[in-house]
Amino acid sequence: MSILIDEQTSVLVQGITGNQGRFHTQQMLAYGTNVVAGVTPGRCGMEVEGVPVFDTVRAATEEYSIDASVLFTPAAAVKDAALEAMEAGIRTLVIITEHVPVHDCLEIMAYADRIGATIIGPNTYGIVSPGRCKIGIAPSSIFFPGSVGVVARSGTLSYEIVGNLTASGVGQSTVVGIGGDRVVGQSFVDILRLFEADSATSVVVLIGEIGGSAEEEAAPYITQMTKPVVAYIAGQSAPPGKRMGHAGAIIERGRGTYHHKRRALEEAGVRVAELPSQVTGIVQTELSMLHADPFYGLIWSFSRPQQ
Amino acid sequence: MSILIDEQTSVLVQGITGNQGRFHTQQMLAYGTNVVAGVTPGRCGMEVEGVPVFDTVRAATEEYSIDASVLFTPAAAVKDAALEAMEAGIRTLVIITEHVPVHDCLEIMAYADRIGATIIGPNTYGIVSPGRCKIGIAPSSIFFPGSVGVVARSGTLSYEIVGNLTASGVGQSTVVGIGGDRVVGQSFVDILRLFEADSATSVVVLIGEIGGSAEEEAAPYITQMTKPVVAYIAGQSAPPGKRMGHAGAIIERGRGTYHHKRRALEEAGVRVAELPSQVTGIVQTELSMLHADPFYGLIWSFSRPQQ
Amino acid sequence: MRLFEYMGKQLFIDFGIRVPRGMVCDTPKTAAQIAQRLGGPVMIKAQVLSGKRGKGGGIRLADGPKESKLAAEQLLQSTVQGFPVELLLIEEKLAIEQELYLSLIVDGVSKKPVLIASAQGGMDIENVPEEQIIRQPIDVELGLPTFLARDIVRRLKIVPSSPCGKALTQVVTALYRLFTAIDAELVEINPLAICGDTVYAADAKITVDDASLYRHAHIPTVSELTLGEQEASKLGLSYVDLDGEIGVMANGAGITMATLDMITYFGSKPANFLDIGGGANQEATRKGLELVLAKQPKAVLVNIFGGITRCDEVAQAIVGIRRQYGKSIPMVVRLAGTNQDAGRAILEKEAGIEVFDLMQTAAQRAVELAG
Amino acid sequence: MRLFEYMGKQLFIDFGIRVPRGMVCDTPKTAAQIAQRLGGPVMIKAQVLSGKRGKGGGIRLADGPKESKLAAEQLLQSTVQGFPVELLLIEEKLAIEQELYLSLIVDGVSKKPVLIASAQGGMDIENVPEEQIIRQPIDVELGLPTFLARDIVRRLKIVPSSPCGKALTQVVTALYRLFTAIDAELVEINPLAICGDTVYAADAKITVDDASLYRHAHIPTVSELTLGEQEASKLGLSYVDLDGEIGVMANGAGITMATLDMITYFGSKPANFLDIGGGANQEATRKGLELVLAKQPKAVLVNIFGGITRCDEVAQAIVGIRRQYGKSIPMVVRLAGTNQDAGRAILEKEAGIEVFDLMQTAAQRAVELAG
Repeated sequence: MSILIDEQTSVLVQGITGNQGRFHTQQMLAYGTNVVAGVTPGRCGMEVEGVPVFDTVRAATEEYSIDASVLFTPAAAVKDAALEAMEAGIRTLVIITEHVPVHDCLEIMAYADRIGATIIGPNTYGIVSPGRCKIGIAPSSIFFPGSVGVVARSGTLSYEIVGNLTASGVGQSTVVGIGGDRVVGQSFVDILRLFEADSATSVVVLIGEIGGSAEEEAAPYITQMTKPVVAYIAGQSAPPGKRMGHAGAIIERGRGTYHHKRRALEEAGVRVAELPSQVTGIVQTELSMLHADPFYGLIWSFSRPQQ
Repeated sequence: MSILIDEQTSVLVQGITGNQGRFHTQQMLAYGTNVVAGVTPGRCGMEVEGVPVFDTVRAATEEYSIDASVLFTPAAAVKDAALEAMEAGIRTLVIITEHVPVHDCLEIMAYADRIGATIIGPNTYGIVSPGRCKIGIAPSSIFFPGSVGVVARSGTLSYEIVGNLTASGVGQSTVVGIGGDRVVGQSFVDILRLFEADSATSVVVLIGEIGGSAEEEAAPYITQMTKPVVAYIAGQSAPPGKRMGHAGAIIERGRGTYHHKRRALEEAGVRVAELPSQVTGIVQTELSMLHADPFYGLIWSFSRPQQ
Repeated sequence: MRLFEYMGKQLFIDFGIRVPRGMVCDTPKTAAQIAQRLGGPVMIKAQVLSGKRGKGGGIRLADGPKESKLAAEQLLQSTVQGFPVELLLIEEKLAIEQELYLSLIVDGVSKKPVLIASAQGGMDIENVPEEQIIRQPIDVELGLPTFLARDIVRRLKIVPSSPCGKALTQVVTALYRLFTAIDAELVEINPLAICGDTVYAADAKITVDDASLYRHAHIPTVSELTLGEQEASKLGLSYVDLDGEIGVMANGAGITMATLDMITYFGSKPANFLDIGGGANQEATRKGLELVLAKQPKAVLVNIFGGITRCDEVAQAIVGIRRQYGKSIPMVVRLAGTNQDAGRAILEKEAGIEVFDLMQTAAQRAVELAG
Repeated sequence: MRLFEYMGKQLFIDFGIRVPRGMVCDTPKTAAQIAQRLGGPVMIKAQVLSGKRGKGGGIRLADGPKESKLAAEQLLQSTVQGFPVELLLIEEKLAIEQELYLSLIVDGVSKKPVLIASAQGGMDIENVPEEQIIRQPIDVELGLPTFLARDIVRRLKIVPSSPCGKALTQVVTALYRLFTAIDAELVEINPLAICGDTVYAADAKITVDDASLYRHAHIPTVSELTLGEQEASKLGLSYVDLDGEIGVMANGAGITMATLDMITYFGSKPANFLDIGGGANQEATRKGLELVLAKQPKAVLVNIFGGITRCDEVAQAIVGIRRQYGKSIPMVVRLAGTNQDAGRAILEKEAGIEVFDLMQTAAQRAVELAG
């Protein structure tokens, strides 16, 4: 089991004929992802790695049943492409593109909310369900199947921590990058909710960073979770008010500081690692406690006692 | 029982301080309608017939729980006023105003569909549940409580036919004017569905007219109804292509002709009166047949055999 | 309000939709000058609001100024489907490779704009087989984004990324912008002409929502009303000329139609009708009644169900008219609703006019008197 | 991208929001001339991007041309919160009766624009009690219609139909139009000044979304970057100057921050950092590394987790730099991910640089070397 995607998920690649689209289509196919079609306006009739290319999303959905679309579309065309995918009936979108104008994101998210679509990103590496399906650009080699769910804002920091987990023999159920922009489709809470309900996930790793309030918003929900959550928050020593490349990492108004986030999460029963390299150890402890906990799996309706 | 409104319905009047708003507020109150508040920007603090006036709908909803709003707002301001009522949480709107630009109606209806609001009108006399509640501008004296549901596009023709029914001792459960414009909130089908489910309604009168295809759209649903439907369609002798005051009465493309509508309804088992004055007699026949029909009320899931 | 072709084409230009080069004129001489300037063969198109202009002989092909002058002369003296030709549009003749159909209308059933397109244009869209017509409802909160336009082009079997496909995509999005910007009930391009990589709107049919005209001062006014209809319109009433014997006045479109139906049912025909709607005052009602009488009908039937309209005011108007015009035209009046007793009293006492309670008996009486 | 006050006010004017009469200048002499022309007392406002300009002494009141010249002279020689003053806005002094606060921001939590308003403006909005702040999320499919603006005015305890209330309603709708038209992340008016029946935007704070700048050629460019940051930006990289001992290069914002955190955790401080993001090529990486070295740090820590970024390209860039700059500054490199073995081979063989597998050991080594 996994969240959001699995080996059945049929995937469309929007912007499949660009450099990135082409390379990662090949990578996704190699990982076993069920990529069924691609779209690039004007490239109908082409094939990329054996995948047929269409002019429009509707042309693709007329021929294939499509569950999810991954967008490598240039930033200026992402709004149109995302609305196109949703209007054609696709209900899971992974938007890899960075630098999408934020007002375009607001419109994408409003439409997604209205019709009930799930948007991952923009500015994300995507979703990986190790051994089953990979949608996006994450390096395949670092993942390994297991029971740890990972949700993160940052890409390379995810790779770092997931790489550590795998190196220590701790596999993952699903790894989700919600995206590094200020406005993204899924919050930490949205993904935590899915992990809580996923029978294959036993511990969740939340990789946050300073700026915004996504981590603080997650805290109240975590108190209701039955599964342990381990966190790392980047930016403890970042200079306040300096641009960090991510718009979300600009510290605003006291909220969003490292200490504010850390306190909120710890009060919700989360064990917060000081360094990324400590995450694996804490997860291993949690895993071993789970197996020693005689009530685990029985008392779903009670919140987990704080450690 | 009745559809859409009853004596509990708390009503807001938008545009309450205009001539029409003021007069019909008084008429509605006299009928027993629970008019709780009014809105006219700039008239906060006033009272109309003892009803307090507010500057905005939210100001009214902060003080009163409001179920329905009736709009006497000038045509150019209807879109803003209707969206205001819906945004403030009101879920039934009766738009009396005529000559509302049709693109404004499209926007109103799109928003209503999105949030699940019911719009009656524009260009309607409103809704009357005889003896319980009246929202709109229909002359109170012609209505009488009973078991006939009436749904119509035209106002005076409704008065004519309802007046005849009442004069012959045939009362009404609810009378609904869906409005005379091309784009209105409720179709005949929407209202027929409510009458079908309403335990107080035993026969339904549908008052149609040439133009558009609202009557034809209703026919397939009527075949599924357990309750008899009697219809009159105005415009049998109207000159084709001439403007009849209602935009909806312009005959378009063969569809929408008298004979097309009549055939569609008759094939669905509807008895269609030649003249408005014949409606009452047919309704009386249907009512007497219902009481003689030993299966009536028992076989809801079967469609009524054609007469 | 329907717009003439040349007005529609001006709006197309404003919104970036290409149209053939051309100019309007109202004399054969100018027609020749325009043809000279355009060079080559030209189309001479009568500017009338008839739907079947081509079949009605309103469009001519002319080769050069001389032929143009002749064709213009003939057209300007003719009528097309009953409409006198007063203005001509002289246009370059296009080398058309394919004719498409494209329109946007307001659809009351779906409560949405609907785009209609077909790869078979140039003829009546009613005659195109249903399966070759694309109907795309538009979500007004989403509008008509590029992706949707592109997909419509694809469904028209034209490659969206070809030069012609790109031009078409732009026409589709531009047409929706125009449609919303001018509050149109209908914008129609038929044919939408493909000439190499370029796409031209070879015709323009636009209907603007009358109720929205107050916010479109820049759109020229086009009236299709007869003089009597125009006069009624100024009074806020609807008047329509017909060709039977009985003049009709009633209040509300539905009851007005029902009144006409009754007259027909009992064997006569309406001469005209006046719908005074809801709440017309005494003065407007009197003036409206003058329009009904001006047609010299054999009888007049007044049918009022008073809601907002007050029967006593209607009665006063009738009394005024009767004083002015005498008894030459018999009047049958039916009054019901608001102040009906006061109205009846006025009419019976002051003008000796019999007042009926029921619409049917009144209609029967009017048919009798006209017979 | 943040805009200067005078730029924001120009946009306000374009969208129909009133601002005080005024002009910008960069010499005391022109300041005096402007004051002369405005007449009466004037405000002299340093055009700097600091948030706390008033408290930082960047705003002066002057009574007439002579005082204005003096104040301008002083301001043009000063810095406000560290920003040198290069430009002044000279404005009429308003007779303000009430100061409001009004802004629109993009909110990541609700994924909507949020309007923030308060009857208590003129001070930091953070210090206004929570219950006196109006927060209104905006449905982007609905926008900010007049009714919503009117209700916000009412909640500010101003009668929406009063002249001042009507002016305010217009400001609210205009501000939303501006907000969407220029792709703003923030538009803020503080104070929004009520002077009789008129409402003035007495200040303007606007941040435009950097990602949208490609479609706003008319918006002037404002750079807040240091020279080094500008140079990195041209290369598509992010560089930030700090004041510690260790230069940092990493790829991705999260891992960059984590690298700084590690350096701090082990007792040192970063001198600067360069985030090469995903997919920077060898040339850009080499130039970015020059920026890191230009600060003369005591050591450099390179931390790469290759995904799109290829470790061998990074290694080549480091080798190039090492050839150019010699061994004066010790470099510690951690490579993982795509082509990590090739990268390690290049560094160890060609430049004798030790390569670490783990971020933590690399960071510890860098702190050691800088200590």
